[in-house]
Amino acid sequence: MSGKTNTELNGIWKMHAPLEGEVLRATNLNVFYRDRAKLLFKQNALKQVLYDVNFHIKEGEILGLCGESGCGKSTLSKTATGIIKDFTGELLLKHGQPQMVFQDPYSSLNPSKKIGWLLEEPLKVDRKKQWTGEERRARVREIIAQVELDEHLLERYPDELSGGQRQRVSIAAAIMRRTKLLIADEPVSALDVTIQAQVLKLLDDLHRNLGLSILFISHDLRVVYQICDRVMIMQKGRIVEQGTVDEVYRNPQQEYTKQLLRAANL
Amino acid sequence: MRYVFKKCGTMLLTLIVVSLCLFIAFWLISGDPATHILGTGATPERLQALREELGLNAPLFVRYFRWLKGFLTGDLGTSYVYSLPVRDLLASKIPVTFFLAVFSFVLVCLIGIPLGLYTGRHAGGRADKIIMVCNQVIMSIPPFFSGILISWVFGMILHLFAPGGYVPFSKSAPAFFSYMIFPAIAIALPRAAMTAKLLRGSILEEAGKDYTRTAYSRGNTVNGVLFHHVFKNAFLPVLTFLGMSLANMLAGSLVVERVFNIPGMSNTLLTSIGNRDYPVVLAAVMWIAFVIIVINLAVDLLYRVLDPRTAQE
Amino acid sequence: MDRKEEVILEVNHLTIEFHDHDTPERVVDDVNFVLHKQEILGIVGESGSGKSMSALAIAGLLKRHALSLSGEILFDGTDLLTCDRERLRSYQGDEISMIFQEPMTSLNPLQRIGHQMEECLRIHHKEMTKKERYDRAIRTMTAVGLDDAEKLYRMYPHELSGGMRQRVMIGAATIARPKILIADEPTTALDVTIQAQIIALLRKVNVKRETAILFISHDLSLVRQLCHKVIVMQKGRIVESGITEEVFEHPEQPYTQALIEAIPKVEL
Amino acid sequence: MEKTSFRQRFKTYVSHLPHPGYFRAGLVITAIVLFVIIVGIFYMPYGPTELSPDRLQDPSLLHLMGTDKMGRDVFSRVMYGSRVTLLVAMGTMIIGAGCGILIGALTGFYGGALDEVVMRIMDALFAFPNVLLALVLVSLFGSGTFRVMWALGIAFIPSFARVVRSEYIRCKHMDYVKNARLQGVGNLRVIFVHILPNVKGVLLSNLLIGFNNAVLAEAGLSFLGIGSQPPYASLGQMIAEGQEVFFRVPSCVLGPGIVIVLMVLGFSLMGEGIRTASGTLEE
Repeated sequence: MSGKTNTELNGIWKMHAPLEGEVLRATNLNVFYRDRAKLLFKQNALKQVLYDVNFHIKEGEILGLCGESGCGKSTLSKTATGIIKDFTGELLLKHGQPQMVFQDPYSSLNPSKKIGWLLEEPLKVDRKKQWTGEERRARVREIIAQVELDEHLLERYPDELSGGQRQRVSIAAAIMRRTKLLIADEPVSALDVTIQAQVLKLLDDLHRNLGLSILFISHDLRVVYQICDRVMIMQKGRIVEQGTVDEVYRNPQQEYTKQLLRAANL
Repeated sequence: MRYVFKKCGTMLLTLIVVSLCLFIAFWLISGDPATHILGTGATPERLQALREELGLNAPLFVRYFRWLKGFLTGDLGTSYVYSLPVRDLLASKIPVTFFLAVFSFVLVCLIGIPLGLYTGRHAGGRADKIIMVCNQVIMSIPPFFSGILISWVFGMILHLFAPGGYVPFSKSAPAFFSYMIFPAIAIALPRAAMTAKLLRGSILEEAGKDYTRTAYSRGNTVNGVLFHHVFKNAFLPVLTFLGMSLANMLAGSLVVERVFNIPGMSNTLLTSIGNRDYPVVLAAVMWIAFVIIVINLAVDLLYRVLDPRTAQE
Repeated sequence: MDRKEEVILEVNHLTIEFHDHDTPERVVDDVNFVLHKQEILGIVGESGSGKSMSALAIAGLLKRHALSLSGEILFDGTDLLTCDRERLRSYQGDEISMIFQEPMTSLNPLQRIGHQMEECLRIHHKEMTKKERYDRAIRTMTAVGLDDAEKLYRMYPHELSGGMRQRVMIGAATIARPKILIADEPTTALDVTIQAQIIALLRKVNVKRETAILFISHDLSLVRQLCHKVIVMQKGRIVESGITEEVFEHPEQPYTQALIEAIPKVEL
Repeated sequence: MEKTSFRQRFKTYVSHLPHPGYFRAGLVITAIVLFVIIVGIFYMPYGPTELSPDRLQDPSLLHLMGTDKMGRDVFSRVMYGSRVTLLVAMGTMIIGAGCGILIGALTGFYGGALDEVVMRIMDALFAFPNVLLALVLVSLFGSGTFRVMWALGIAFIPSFARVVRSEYIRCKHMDYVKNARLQGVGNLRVIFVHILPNVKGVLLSNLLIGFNNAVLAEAGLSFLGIGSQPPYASLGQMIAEGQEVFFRVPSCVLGPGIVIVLMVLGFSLMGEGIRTASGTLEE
């Protein structure tokens, strides 16, 4: 996947790019949704979902991305990870493939595999290093301790775990190969408040201890305030406002941001 | 409306593709028709002459279009065995099969839907359990076996009809009916059981959905929920099955026609396969394909009328 | 609160047990509370706290044969748990209505909006003519903030947005002017701005129609915005209850404190 | 965890099924049929083609299901014939499910133009009745037990391809598949290691239904005189031969007929037992 360019739309998605102090830089991203034509001969219809998106993530920072459903938050995350290839503009990543944590802990773990298998899988398919079985298991034990899970869970299937535990497993799988950039798409929205607080604390710890940079996507402005350094507000495919959390929350410039803050009773 | 046109277009396209496939397949397996007609002992000169006469020396595509043109104008070719036009051979058979299929279909609906409604409404009850076990047994009986049993019970014991006999509609309508009802039952029973089971399962699935709870929260009775809310939703998957059943039955029930000795399409098809009478087989299979595709189209359109969600692209 | 403290719903020792496993599982344990006329009562708790179960029990939507229910739910002098089906049905939709979390799936996909709006009237007010029902439906739809009601009347649920569907649900639930509206997480599936609109609508229904609302939610800040009184539930039991502001300002129980503590703090 | 015997685990497995009663009944019926078939491999009272002067006998201790019009022992022929039917049905399932999974998995996962074309063909084939399709194929291949198995196998491909495809379409949009791809798992590994195990539930119930349909189709074909050729026995063909003497010696037809019914019923009851229980409509 590395350095692959899309010939049709000329979007550049590049890993291991020479960036200074940033782990991701997106310039003039215009992202399209390809409406697959049913008939063979028809041209696929393109629908634009993101307009002129510019942003960057600094090394070791948590960047929040806020907006309502359908505003293009998830599209942006998929573009950043290289899943969506229909775009123009440039997306540079300093390190390797970013990993993701998804909202629904029920569908983000393969239900027919044990937790141990799921955690070993990223190591099995690692192209940079051939891991032996013993090394893999050692690494799994190390990570499982890092996300504060019990080792006996490795023998369980995902549906035997609680939502919070699953989300910890997802995070563990994501950092298995020491990724530097984590994209968390509404990681705590499906959890109870007390569990939510624990998972947020875990993310914050990992961020501090591993120097992890996180793109934190959420519709919940309170959560974003708590965990993020900077925040972007998105509306209908455009970033309408960005800045440090304090700036944006204290002194919102855009009407839409004010509306969101009001709705959240802030 | 545009949707209807589009669907019809797709249907025509499918028909052409299917006919081309069938034509090529039969061309591959049937070998040389001239040899079929004249037998293996014929002299090369005579064979060559006959090939010329039948137009077999033309390229495959030309022959396909010639055949297709004939097909569309009602000229289905000539039977090798009977030396009769295929159209005449099939013309008297298709109505019999058609009638048998429609009759069976009516029985399927009349038995299957009420049973499905009843077992779905009273799921878990004693009657439901008994009916469901009977359903399983009925679905396990091959139609030729049930056909023989029906002949035995109604023919030999109750003397309601003479097994193996048949009276054409033109001769006596009541007699024709009395000879059709038992094969129709043999065809309909397993499908009616399947319909009941499907409808029951579908009703119970819908019963677990949120809108059913909403319906109860408004003070509906169980019957109110069943008939005003659940039934239409639950019927949609059953509709697909019924459509497929009708298509299958119109294609002809091979074994039942054989058991009851009914001079329908399937019997002709079987005999022709046995005789390697390929023009007849080709025409019959083509007809079946046509029926299936038309029924599928009808089901699609009906589905669209019943479910407003499908109307939205 | 200075309005007349008339009790319209009284829940005494409500206990619900599941029996599908070897050991009975108690999901609601000895729950007691009263709902006053025109009051908004919030029930908060995390998943598995039994809040939704209690709500469904009051709405008469639990399958009586599948689980064991004990205690009493008194409405209008009748115990909803033991009264006959006919009696219970006469209240459902007419006096006690309910709306649910998922407006997407809670509406019948094959029926027109108008038809579903009118259902409570068709069931409980057979004396009304078709025209009267139609007029009432249009008026109710306008009242719950659905513009262009005549057009919406002929539409199907899938053609509406989530917020509009929830408005339809609220409209259909209140068309017969019930005394109690039970709202089970009605805004959880919606965006924040839509959420705020729905909360405002519920408040309007409460004030204008004098409908008491039982508001079930996991979202403490929403409950704080909307409810007059609040009940905190944990593992099937009520751990704390009282006037909303008092509970939030001075939570007495450790669990309540933990819950409030878990809300991300925003100090601006 | 404590080691428990297979028997014990199986018992708890069955008692936790949605409908343990159905499953047990099906298991017993299937066991009986299998027992008869397995015994038949090692011992048959008479040879399946062995003629005897005692023609058209009613059931007796010598001939459990009587004899047919040529004096052959019906019970021995049923033992032999049901073995053939079972093997053909199993072969059909292996061919149909194997090819169906492959086609369904690849078209469902990759999608695109190839998927459209292949699935159009599958749809058209699916609409044809199984027996008819197999019949046409038999007229292509020629008859004989093995060819019938291939014909039936091909006739069953569409039903598997369609379900597997729709499962793959559902699964490929799941977050765990996205996750696997982000981790750098190759497409083939995603298809066969990650997604395939999640299809097994649907596949199992389809295999049970398919097996039954295969038994019925094989019996239907041999009833029509296609399949294993006389003098070798097959159940459908025995019924066809017995039809003319049915009114004198019913056991000629009832014997093989009931074995077919039991074979199908056993599997369908087991399938019914595994199916997830649904609720009731009652309040």
